[in-house]
Formats: sequence, structure tokens, C-alpha cells
Amino acid sequence: MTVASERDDLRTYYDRPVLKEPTWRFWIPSYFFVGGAAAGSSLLAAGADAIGDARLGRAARVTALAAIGGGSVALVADLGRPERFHHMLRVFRPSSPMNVGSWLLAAYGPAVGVAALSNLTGRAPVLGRLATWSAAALAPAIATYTGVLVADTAVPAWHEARTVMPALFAAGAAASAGGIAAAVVPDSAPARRLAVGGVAAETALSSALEKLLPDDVGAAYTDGRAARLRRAAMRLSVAGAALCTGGVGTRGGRARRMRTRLGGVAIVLGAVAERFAVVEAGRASARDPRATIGPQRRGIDGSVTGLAAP
Amino acid sequence: MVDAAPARVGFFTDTTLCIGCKACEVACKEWNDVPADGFDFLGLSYDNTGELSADTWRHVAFVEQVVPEASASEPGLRWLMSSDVCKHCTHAACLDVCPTGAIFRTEFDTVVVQADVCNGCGYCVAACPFGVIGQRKHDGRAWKCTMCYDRLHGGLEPACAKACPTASIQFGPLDELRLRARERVGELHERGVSSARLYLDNDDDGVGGAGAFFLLLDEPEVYGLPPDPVVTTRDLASTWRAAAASGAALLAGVALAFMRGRR
Amino acid sequence: MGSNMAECHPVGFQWVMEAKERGATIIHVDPRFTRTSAVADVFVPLRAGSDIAFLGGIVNYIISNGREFRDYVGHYTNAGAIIEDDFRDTEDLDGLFSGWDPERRTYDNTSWQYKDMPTAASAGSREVSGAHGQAAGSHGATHGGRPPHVDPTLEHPQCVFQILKRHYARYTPEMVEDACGVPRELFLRVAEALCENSGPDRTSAFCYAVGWTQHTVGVQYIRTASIIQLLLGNIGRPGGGILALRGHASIQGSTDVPTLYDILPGYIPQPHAERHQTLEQFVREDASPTGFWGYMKAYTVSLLKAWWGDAATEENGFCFDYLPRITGDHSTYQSVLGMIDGWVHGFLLLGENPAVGSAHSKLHRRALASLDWLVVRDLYEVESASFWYDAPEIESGELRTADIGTEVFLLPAAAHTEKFGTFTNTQRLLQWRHQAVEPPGDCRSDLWFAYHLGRIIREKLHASTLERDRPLLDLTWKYPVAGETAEPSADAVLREINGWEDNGHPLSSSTQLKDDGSTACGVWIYCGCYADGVNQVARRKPARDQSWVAPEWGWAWPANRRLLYNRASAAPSGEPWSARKLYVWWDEARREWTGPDVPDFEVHKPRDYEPDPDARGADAIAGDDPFIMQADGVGWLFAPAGIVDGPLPAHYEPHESPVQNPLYGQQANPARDVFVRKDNPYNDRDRDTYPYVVTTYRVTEHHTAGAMSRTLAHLVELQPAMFCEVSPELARERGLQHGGWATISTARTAIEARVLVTERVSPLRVQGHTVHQVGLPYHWGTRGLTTGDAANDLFPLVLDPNVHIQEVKAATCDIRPGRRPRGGRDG
Amino acid sequence: MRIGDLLGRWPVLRQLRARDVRGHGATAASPQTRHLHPRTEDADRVVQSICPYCAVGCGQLVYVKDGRVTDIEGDPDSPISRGRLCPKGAASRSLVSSPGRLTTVKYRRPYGTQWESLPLDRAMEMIADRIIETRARTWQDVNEAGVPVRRTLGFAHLGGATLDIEENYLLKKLYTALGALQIENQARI
Repeated sequence: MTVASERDDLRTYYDRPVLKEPTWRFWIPSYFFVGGAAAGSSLLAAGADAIGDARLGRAARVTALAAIGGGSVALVADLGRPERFHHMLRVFRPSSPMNVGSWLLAAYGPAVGVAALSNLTGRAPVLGRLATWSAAALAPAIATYTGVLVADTAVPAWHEARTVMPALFAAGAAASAGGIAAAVVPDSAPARRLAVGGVAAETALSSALEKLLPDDVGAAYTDGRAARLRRAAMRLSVAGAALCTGGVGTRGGRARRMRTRLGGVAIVLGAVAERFAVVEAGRASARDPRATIGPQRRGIDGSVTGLAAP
Repeated sequence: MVDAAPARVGFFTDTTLCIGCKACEVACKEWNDVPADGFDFLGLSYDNTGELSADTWRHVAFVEQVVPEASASEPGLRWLMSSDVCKHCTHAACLDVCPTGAIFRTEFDTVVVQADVCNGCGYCVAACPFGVIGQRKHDGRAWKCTMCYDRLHGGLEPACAKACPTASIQFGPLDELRLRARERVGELHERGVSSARLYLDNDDDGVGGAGAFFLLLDEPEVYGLPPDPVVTTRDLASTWRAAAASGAALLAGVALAFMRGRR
Repeated sequence: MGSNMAECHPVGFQWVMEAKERGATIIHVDPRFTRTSAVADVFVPLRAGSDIAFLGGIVNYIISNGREFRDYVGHYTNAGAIIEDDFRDTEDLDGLFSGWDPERRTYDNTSWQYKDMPTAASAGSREVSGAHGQAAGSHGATHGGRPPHVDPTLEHPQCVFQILKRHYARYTPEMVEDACGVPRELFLRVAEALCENSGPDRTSAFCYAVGWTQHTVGVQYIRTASIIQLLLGNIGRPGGGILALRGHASIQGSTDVPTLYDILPGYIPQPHAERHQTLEQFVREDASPTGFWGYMKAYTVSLLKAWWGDAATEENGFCFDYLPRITGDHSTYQSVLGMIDGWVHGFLLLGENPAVGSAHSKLHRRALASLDWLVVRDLYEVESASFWYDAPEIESGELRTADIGTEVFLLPAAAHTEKFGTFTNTQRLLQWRHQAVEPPGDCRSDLWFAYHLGRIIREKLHASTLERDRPLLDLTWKYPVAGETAEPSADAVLREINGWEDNGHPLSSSTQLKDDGSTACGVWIYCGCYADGVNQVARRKPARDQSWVAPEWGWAWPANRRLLYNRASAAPSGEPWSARKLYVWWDEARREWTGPDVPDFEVHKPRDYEPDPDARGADAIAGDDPFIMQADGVGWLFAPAGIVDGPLPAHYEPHESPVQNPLYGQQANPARDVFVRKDNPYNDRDRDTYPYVVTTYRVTEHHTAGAMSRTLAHLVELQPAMFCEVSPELARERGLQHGGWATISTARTAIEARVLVTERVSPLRVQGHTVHQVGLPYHWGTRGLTTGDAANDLFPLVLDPNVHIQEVKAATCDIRPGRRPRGGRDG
Repeated sequence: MRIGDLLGRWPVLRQLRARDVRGHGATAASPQTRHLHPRTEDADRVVQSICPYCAVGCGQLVYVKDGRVTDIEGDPDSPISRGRLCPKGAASRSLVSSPGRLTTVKYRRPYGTQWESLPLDRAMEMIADRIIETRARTWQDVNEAGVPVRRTLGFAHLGGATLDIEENYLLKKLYTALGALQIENQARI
């Protein structure tokens, strides 16, 4: 019978996975995107205030609120027991990025809300400004903790990439927020710059990731659905960046604005695809016993603490 | 609730004594009211369970091997059987990452999911380096072996250990079990069973040793176990540092984006 | 051998594992490498149906190397007995013994007798007294005591030992290899291990199960093991013996307290029409005057008193006439054919499922469909109750529901937790169960069914004056009932089983039984289970609080003895054979036999007691004769009576076999029960159509015909599909895919199963060519949480002549990839 | 519930009080968890029984609460099984309390196409009538040779070997009195 497989001299139990596939549904990668978008937007809002760009400021605040609002819905929707969402704040558990993230969101969400409402209604301007700045202060954490969250799992494609993962998510946040802002306020140079910069960083980090991972783990990114999503993400982002940068220098013109808006949308879609690609890669590597056993086996054979040696 | 903190208890599963009867799987389900896990013919030797999951807290693995050094008077066959279970790690990833406190460490130093707390976020599922814990369909919550926490409160041994006909599954204070296990390995080596080795009995391993450890006759991966599992949170601090750096970089990036003016 | 103990008796197997840890050598001989083989020290793959060749080889090894336990063999067996001069062995007659009658396909065993002394068999023969009318004991009145001619030197050419030696001389390692497919060095390793581990200081045990009994020569399988164990001195001694691992909670009890056609309770034979017209004739014909069967009249009279009470008097022969007479084989397979042939009209099935569990189950389903009425009592709706709408024959169109005239009563049964009662386990241990809860709905115990059925019938016939109704109306049928269901008292029934004196005082031992009607006892071998009016069966003294023999847990028959014939654990002198194997011995100071167990011997009979020639009963047993149930007090290497197919086991091929009998011209057991009829086709040596050997078995996760396991999700998920096990070689030869489907066909029909390709089934080299074996679990049927074809559909009706047990451990088949043809299953 | 109580049960506050920064241990336990105990402790009674599957005869302890079996496990006192059970024995609670169990009489009339229901006592009456009728129809006082046999071969019995000895005893006694010979059980098979 098909005795435990010994294909490519790596031994497994009938080729069955060692790990469980993450149970997260599409809500989670969606949240990764909107969470990043919200964080980036909060920073844009603060920046806009700093240089006194009211249009960008308002757009960014509204974006942040919408994004984080939608994000919260996504988070609750993915729970097996949504009615128990509040259990997330039942304890304080620093060893759990998700718990830490929940506390962060508990502070960040209201700040974003107050900032946006005060801006739209013109009421309580001082409070609004305070809220805007605190949201901005929390934004970097919001943008990156999700990277920590996925890295802090047994999933090889995520855990082995832990040094890059937060940066990748930060870059994604910049690209997403920039992209949205560029689409809404095409005239805003900072928005365009943030979008393009985000794309540049994301692209660089994404290829760094491939180099960083051993083949049996990296395969999760370079084969299958994840690979297709990443190619799409890459094309969209680069195209979007090109469209956004294309018009720099030339004056006015609806066509140029149109290009920028288009570019912004492309970049946003690219950022979305990238998040789904990362989650998909995680799933694939959890399914593949080689991704789990390979690195561990090399570690043992390389070291003396081989607990498996008779 | 027992007040005085009792000694850490655990499972020592001696696979050399296992006859693959699966009494552990059934006794566990009968006591804990765990539903059946599907009637699929997997044909993995006599294993039709496949793996540990939300609905399988004990899983007996069957491995058929053709032994190379077979002579005419030796069948040249080896049929390994091993009852797998949650490891109740010293450093338990599922517990570390659980955001609700549903998973906690008991006074017996075991790792238990509280069904009345779990909200089914699924983080523990991705975090477990052994693929033990799972999310139950149509229920949404995460489930795994509790080492019969309720029975322990009554001074009873876990259902699987009690049922095991050949004492392949042994329950007791972890220190005693480890001593017994080491003697057993020595004994087996003397008898010429050179392939006998312990798995997860060592405090220095990636999960700080486990509350459930095993005597195996081959490499762990042959039984579907990770050869050198590591609790993911071991690298959490460094990951947060990376996050801090990238957060700062993000700030800088945004600042840069604004410095060059609004048009 | 013939047992897969780790899988079929896992909890009992804990003791084997413990023995192994303490240095015992575990040897597993089986057609398949099973979960037992996995933990055994030595695994011996052999061809299904060739066990006697293998065991005979061991007998030959022992004798030709002088490895027998001389003191034991000389004193405790009939090795020295001289047999009639006209006895002829299979060696002389090419596979037949003297006395063969080709017309009636039976033996006349006159020539098998001790010279100048016809003998009666002990309990073993009770099950055969009906077979082929005259089969057993066709000789005249039996005598008892020691054989008149004995050669203590065991040199006389007609003495048992020399006959044995000649009989097995050709069972050499080479022949074993040729017949069984077992490499000779592996065989020699087993033979030597057995000899080394036997003698004064050591003992070896055989464990067997239906892997030995379900053959056309099944009884002789066990006989061969008995010969080995007697030669090696492994009977009646701790750690020795031949252990039957029985498969059902009280199947031992169902034989002791039989629902069997040929015996009455306690192995008293069901009287035979011609030979047993009166009680006197019955006793004279069938009871040995010597040994404990010498009291058969007391046992029988006490039974008749228990059943017919005051109506049973000295004058009317204690109602011996009330007992229906047998005239041949009335076993269940005959009844089933009777249903098809139209002379059996009604059938009661209590907790049995022949539509799945019996050989040629297809034939059984046809039989059920031919009945006027059928009563089924079970925990679940079993295939034997639902056949009329979901039998495979309905699916295939061979039967139509609307054409089936069978009236079916399906009654729900109470579970083991819902009634009081006793199971007798595989080691003759009676254990009482307490009721935990009331049965739900219409569920009732079979005790309730039997009692109230009897009550109703008696009420309906109470006015009858017909002679045939007397036994029924005179029957003692007063049992206290309790509760709203009017459940009869199991305790009261157990009291009757134990028996009482005419003053109503409970008996404490079968030695108290009288043949004058002053005692009543329902099951003489169980006498004492209610000694002193205490339910001994319910005793539950924790193991840790008593000796390792645990005599105060439950009660074992006879007389709470845990090890039978344990007088043999001491030397003739009465001293233990060795300190290491101390068990029961003669205490000279207290002038009695003593030990941790109840001595299986008259406690105060001196070790040097010598009976005078005309002594009767136990008095005829000498102080150094341990086998007190035997007429001559010794273990029978050679069986002058009691076995219908030969005094010595000879290797015969299964009824269906792909190979020639390597030893004799006689291919299969000449005396086997065959049923040549259209609906029971056999494969007569067609090696091309059915080239492979097929065998059946259980798996740990299921129970027999499945009613108690296919219905439980927690068991079904562990083995969710009917499967077949084949070797990689056979899979290649036939193109079978692991995990795919295969169709297995025999001369009867074809079934389908999922394929498990595994090295655990290995092709064997037999007589120069390769023999492939196909393994099939037989647990599946058309009902339950998972369904599948019934393996028993494949097997023919062909039986062992002694006990009429079917051969389902070896037949010939073919196997092909793919599912069986739908409709018309005769593929 | 008052807000104060709610706060009081909030583990975060317990953490603060216990200065437990990690929140891994007892502070995370819920009230239900703290009151966990084996359900066998709630049993009204425990009876000693024997496993109904194979013939090893393992001891079982049956726990009963409100007239229902809440648990069946091995009896540690048994010298045979020492408290252990195989998968089938371990499934005994499912066996006796499975919803699939038959609890009412089912009747199929000759040539009928479906089950009908029937009161138990009516069924018993009908079965008695069938036996009486068949016995009368097939009764033999003597056989072909004219030898007395006093029997009927008109109906047969086949019993499983999970019947108690008391049950077998009554069955054999009744059938013998009826002159029924073809009384068999699993031991033949």
C-alpha cells in the first residue's frame, strides 16, 4: 500500500499536512487591506492638516472612518461566534498580537470617528484635532500589527517571513491610502507620492521575501493561486504607479486627473491582491508537509540537538 | 476548583505497547461528547481518522514499513501504531495567541479551551505547530483535548488513558512519567530496539517540552509529527521590533511625501 | 494460531503484552500480518486451511527429537494404551482410517477402540451424538477404567505413542513448507521455541478462535493442538492450556446452557430416537461407568426434576419420555434448507443476524423469504428483519417484496444495562450483571419473552388432553415477576439452574446430585453457583484484595475451578513439577490437595489411591489420574471415541482449495457435511476460474454481523467501508487500485469492496507455485450508518462433521477491479 | 445584571488585582470553568455490569442519573480487565442510548410492502398462535421407523450468544417442552 511517502527523501505521513490550514475567510485579507488603508489615511489626514490641505484632510478622514468601520465589520463577520466579538477585550494578553490589536483598535477606532465627525460637522474642532493626531499616532501600529499577527503563527510562509511581513504590510498601507487619496484628490501631490512610494516599497519587499525564504517554503508564493495573485498585484501596482507619476510636472488638465484617478484605483486593487496573495500563500504552505518538515529537518541535521536521532 | 496547585500532569504514550485498537479515540469521544468526524474511507492502512481535529482529540496513526534487513525467517514487515493527542506544550502557541483568554493554563499545567469563552477567531488553529486544534463546523468554536479537565477535578484519570487496554497511554505526574520513559528507552535499547527514542520529553526543545510526550520507533515525521516544532511566539519580540521599524519607516515616508509641497 | 487476539480480544490481550514484557515469546501464525502480528516476536504467515499440516509437523518434531515430557506423557495420557489390532491409519489407507463407510460417508469406530475395551467419550462427544445417526459409539455398552492392555515403555507397535509416531512421520519441515508455504527454518524456530519453553519449569499456551473452528476439519485442528500440549505437558498447568477465545459475551454460556439441538444443559446428550428409548438405555449407552460422567443418571434425573417437578417420578422414568428425540443432524443449516424445501415454516431469531452473519448468507435470505412466519428480537432493525424490502436480491430483482409471504414480527430487545442476568465468559467464568435502568418503550429482555411466551401458550392449551401437550402443561413454569412490565426474576432462574434438595435447600455442589429424584438441578455443571443461597456469580471482590487466581470474583464452573484438570500441575507423586510452576499439590500433613485454586480432583483422594477393578464413577479414577472426566482418567492423544472423522487429526485440504493434498490421495475431510444442491454450488477444483484463496475475519472496530457496531457513529467512523486486503503482487496481477473498488466472486455469487493493497498480505509459495490470498472482514450488510456487501455471501454450506460448523476461513475466489454488476449479482 | 457585577467579572480587572500581566492562567478562567467536575459525580447510582461484546467479560461501571445512562466505563476492580475497555466496550453508552435503537414492535403482514405497528401484547398473542398452529400441523409422535420421537420440526430457533444463561435456560426448557428440536445459537456458527 502507499506506505508513508518518502518522495524526494523527505518522509511524511501519507503526504498529509502536519499543520491545519488557517480557517480565516476572505474577510481577513479584506481587513488587512482596509486596516492598512485606514492607518495610511489617518497619517495623510494629519499631514494634510500640517500643510493646510482641507480637501485632502477631509477625504483622508472620511476614508479612514469608512475603512476602519468596514474593517471592524469584517473582523466580527469572520468570527465563528460573532456575538462574542467583545470577548476580544475580555483579557489583556500581550503575547497575542490579535489581543493587542484589539486594544489598539479600541483606541484608534473612536479617534478616527471623532476626527471625521468633527471635520464634517465643524463641531468641537479642538477635540477633532486631538483625535486626528492620536489616530495618526496609533496609525503606524495599526498598519503593522497585522503583519506581526500573520507572522506569529506556525504557518511557514508567514512565520519564516516575519522580518519582512510588517514592513510589507506598512508599504501596503501607504500604497492603499495613497492610492485612494490619489483617486479622490488627484491634484494632491503628497497622496500621489505616498501611493507611488508605497508601490515601490511593496514591490521591493515582495521580491526580497522570495529571496529570503528557502525553496520548500517559498514555493507557497511562487506556485499556484498565490503566485497568480502576486503577478496581478505587481502588474496593477506598477501600472498604477506609472499612471500616477506619468502626469507629474504637466499643468492642470482633466485627462491628467483622469489618469491619476485610474492609477490610484489600480494601485488600490494591487494592494488588495497583494493581501489576498499573502493569505493564499499561507494556506498553501500549511497544506504542504514539506514546507513544515523540510526546514525543521535541516535544522536538526545541522545541529546537535537532533531530538529525532536514536 | 482545586485550590492548592497540584503537580504538572501529562501523557506518556509508549507506542511500543500500542495495538492500534483505537479505544482511546472512542473513550475520548464518549466522555467528552465529541461528534463523529465523517465516515470517509481513507485507506491509510487502518487509519480512517487521518488527523487530530476539532472532532478528533485522539488519533491513532498506522504506518506499514517493509524492513530492509528481512531474512527468510523474518517477515520483514513493521506496523507502527501511535496514538497522537494534544501536546499540552510548556510554551503553547495556541494559548499565547488566543485573544479572548478562552485558552488558558490550568492548575494542572495543562492547556484548555473554554467553550463558553471562545469566539472562534481561529488564531490558535494557525498557531499550533502540531496542527492539533481545529474549528468545529456549524459551531464555530475551537476544540481540542482538555486532558479531561473535568475528570482531573474529580481525581480521575483521562478517559483515553483509563481505557487503553495495553497501557500504551500512561497518565500521571509529568516528572514520574519522564523518569519511567527514560528507563523504558534504556530497557528497549538493551533488548536491541535501537530505533526507540523519546519525542517532546526535553525542556530545551522548541516548545519547552510537552505535557504529552511519546516513545517512537522512527522519525516523528513518519507519524505525521513535526520533527522540531517551535512555538511561534518565541520570535514575537523580534517581530514586534521589525514592526516598530517599519512603522517608523511609514511615518518617515508620509512625512517625506508632504515635505515636497502640495502640488 | 487461528486467532487475531489483539484485534478481537484487545483487553484480554493486555495479559499477553504483559507476559511479553516479562520475557515471554509471542508467536503469531496467521494467513495475514495483523495487529497481533505487529507486536508478536515471531510472525509466521501460512496458507489458510493448512494448520493441521503445521501442527502435525510440530508433533513430528517433538517425537522424532524425543522432546516430549516423558513423565507427564507416561502417566497422564493414553500414550501406552494398546489399540485394536484391526485399526488402520491414514498412512495405510491413503487418507482414510479403518471403518470408513463410503455409502453413508461415516466411520464405524469399532476398530479405533482400546484393545478389548470399548470406551465412551467425555463431554466432547455430546455434540456429535446426533450426527449421522449412529456415528458416535456404534459399539455396544461402554466399559470404563484403565485400558486392559498398556505398554509403559511406549514401544509396542500398536500402542498409541507408536501409532502417533507413524501417523505424523511424514509431517516433516519440508512437507510443512510445501503444504503451508512456511519457510522450514521459520517452522523449526517455532517448533524449537515451543519445546524449549515446555517441561517441569516452563509451560506454553495455545490461543485459538474461529480461525480454527470454521473449517470442514475444525475439531481436528484443536485436537492436534491438544496432542502437542499433552506431549509437552502443558495441560492442567499454570501458563499452559489451549485457550478458546470466544467471540460473544456469553457464547460459552450458550453451550453450557445450550440452545443447541444435540445437547441438554451441562452437555448431557439430547436423547436419540433409536438408541435412547428409556432412561436406563440412555445412561447405559452414553455414560461411561467410570469418571465423573459415571453420574450422568443423577445429572439427568435432577434436570428432569427441575423441569417437570412433581410430575417426574421414579415410575414414569422422571418424564424422560417428555424429551423430544433426535434422529440425525438437526443443526441450523439443516433447518435453513428445510425452510427452502418447505418443511420448516416458522423461525425465531433472538439477537442473531444470519442474513449477514451465516455462511452463504444469500441462501439464508432466500430461506427467510420462504417462511410462513418469522420472529426477530434485536436492539436494532437488522438485515434478517428487513430482508423483504432491502435484501440485495430485492435490489437485483431476484426477489420481489410483493412475492414474499413471510409474516415478520420485529420485537425490540432490552440492552445489557436494562436487565439482570449472567454472562459466562470465554474462561468459563460466570459474571452477574445488575440492572442499571428500565428498558425503553416495548424493549423487553429475552427472559421476559421466553417466560411470557410460555405462559401464554400454556394458558391457551391449559384444557388440552392431548398427550403431546403434557410436557408443556406439567412444566414447572412459576417464576416471580416484578414491575409494570412483569419482568421475571433472573435470580429465581439462576437458583433453579443451581438446584435444590427436595427440602428446597440450595445445593452447593454437583457431587450432591442424586439419581433417585431427591434433587433438582437445571444445569449440573453450574451446581454451586448459588451455594448457601448466595448468588456466587455476583461476587465482586476487587482483584487487588485477593490472590492472583481471584477466586472470589464471579464463579467459574465446575465448582469455581479456574484451571481445569489442575491435578496435572503436580507430578504423580503429588509434588509440584517445579517451584516455578507451583499450582495445586498434595499436602501430606493435611492429607489433601491444596493450592490457590480449587483442586480439580477429590480433595482427600490420596495421590497413591488405586481403584479396584470393578470400581464405578470417581472411585474408578486413580490418585494419579488427573483427567477425571475421562473414562480412563488420562488425556487422549488418540481418541478411541467421541470424534466422527478420525481418532487422530490428519491434514485435509479445505473443501475448496487451489492445491492438491500433499499428504494423501484423500483431498478433503471424507466425513465433512456436504450439501449437493443447485442453490449451494461448489467450486470443484476449477483453478482457472477461482485461482485464489479467500478468508474472512473481524476487525477491532466492528462486532460480528454489525448490528452492535455499524449502528454507532463512533465505531463506524473508524472503519467506514467494507474492504478487501490484497498483496501488491496480486494487485499488480489483477490491476487493482488501492482505495478503488474490487469485485470478489466465488461459485456462489459476487460482492464488491474497497481495495486495501498491503504487504501485510503476502503471496505464498505452495507446491512450487504462488498462492494469493484475499482477506475480507465480514461485518457489513445493507443497513446501518455505513453499508456494504456481506462477505459471507461468498461462502458455501459445507460443515465440520462433528459440530456442523461452516467453513468460512478458506474457499476459492477470483478478484477483479471495479464494482460488481448492478442487478443480477451472480456475476 | 448590575454593571458593578459585570465589571467584577471582567478578567482584566482580575488581572490588575492579581498583578497578572500575561493573562495566561487562572485569571482567564470563567465561572463555569471553575466549577467543572466529572459528571459521574452527579450519578444517582453506579451499577456493576459486564461488557456485552466479546467473551473476555470486561467489567463495566454504569452511571445512572434520572433513569438514564450518563456514562459507561471500565471497572478497575475486575481481575480480567482492570478497568480497561476496547473501542467497542468504550462505545457501550452509545450502544444502549443510541437514537437508532428499536423501541416499538414492527409488524409486516404476508406480502406486505411496509412495516405496521402492533401492540406488544397483541404481538405476543399472535406469535403464540403461530407456534401452536405450526406445532400442531407438523407434530410427529413417531418417526418413519415407527420409533417414538414426540417432536416438531415445523419451526426453528436461532439465538445470538449475547443472551444471558438464564434466558437460554428458559428458552431451552420451553422449546423442549414444546417438542421443538431445532433450537440453535451462534455457538454453532
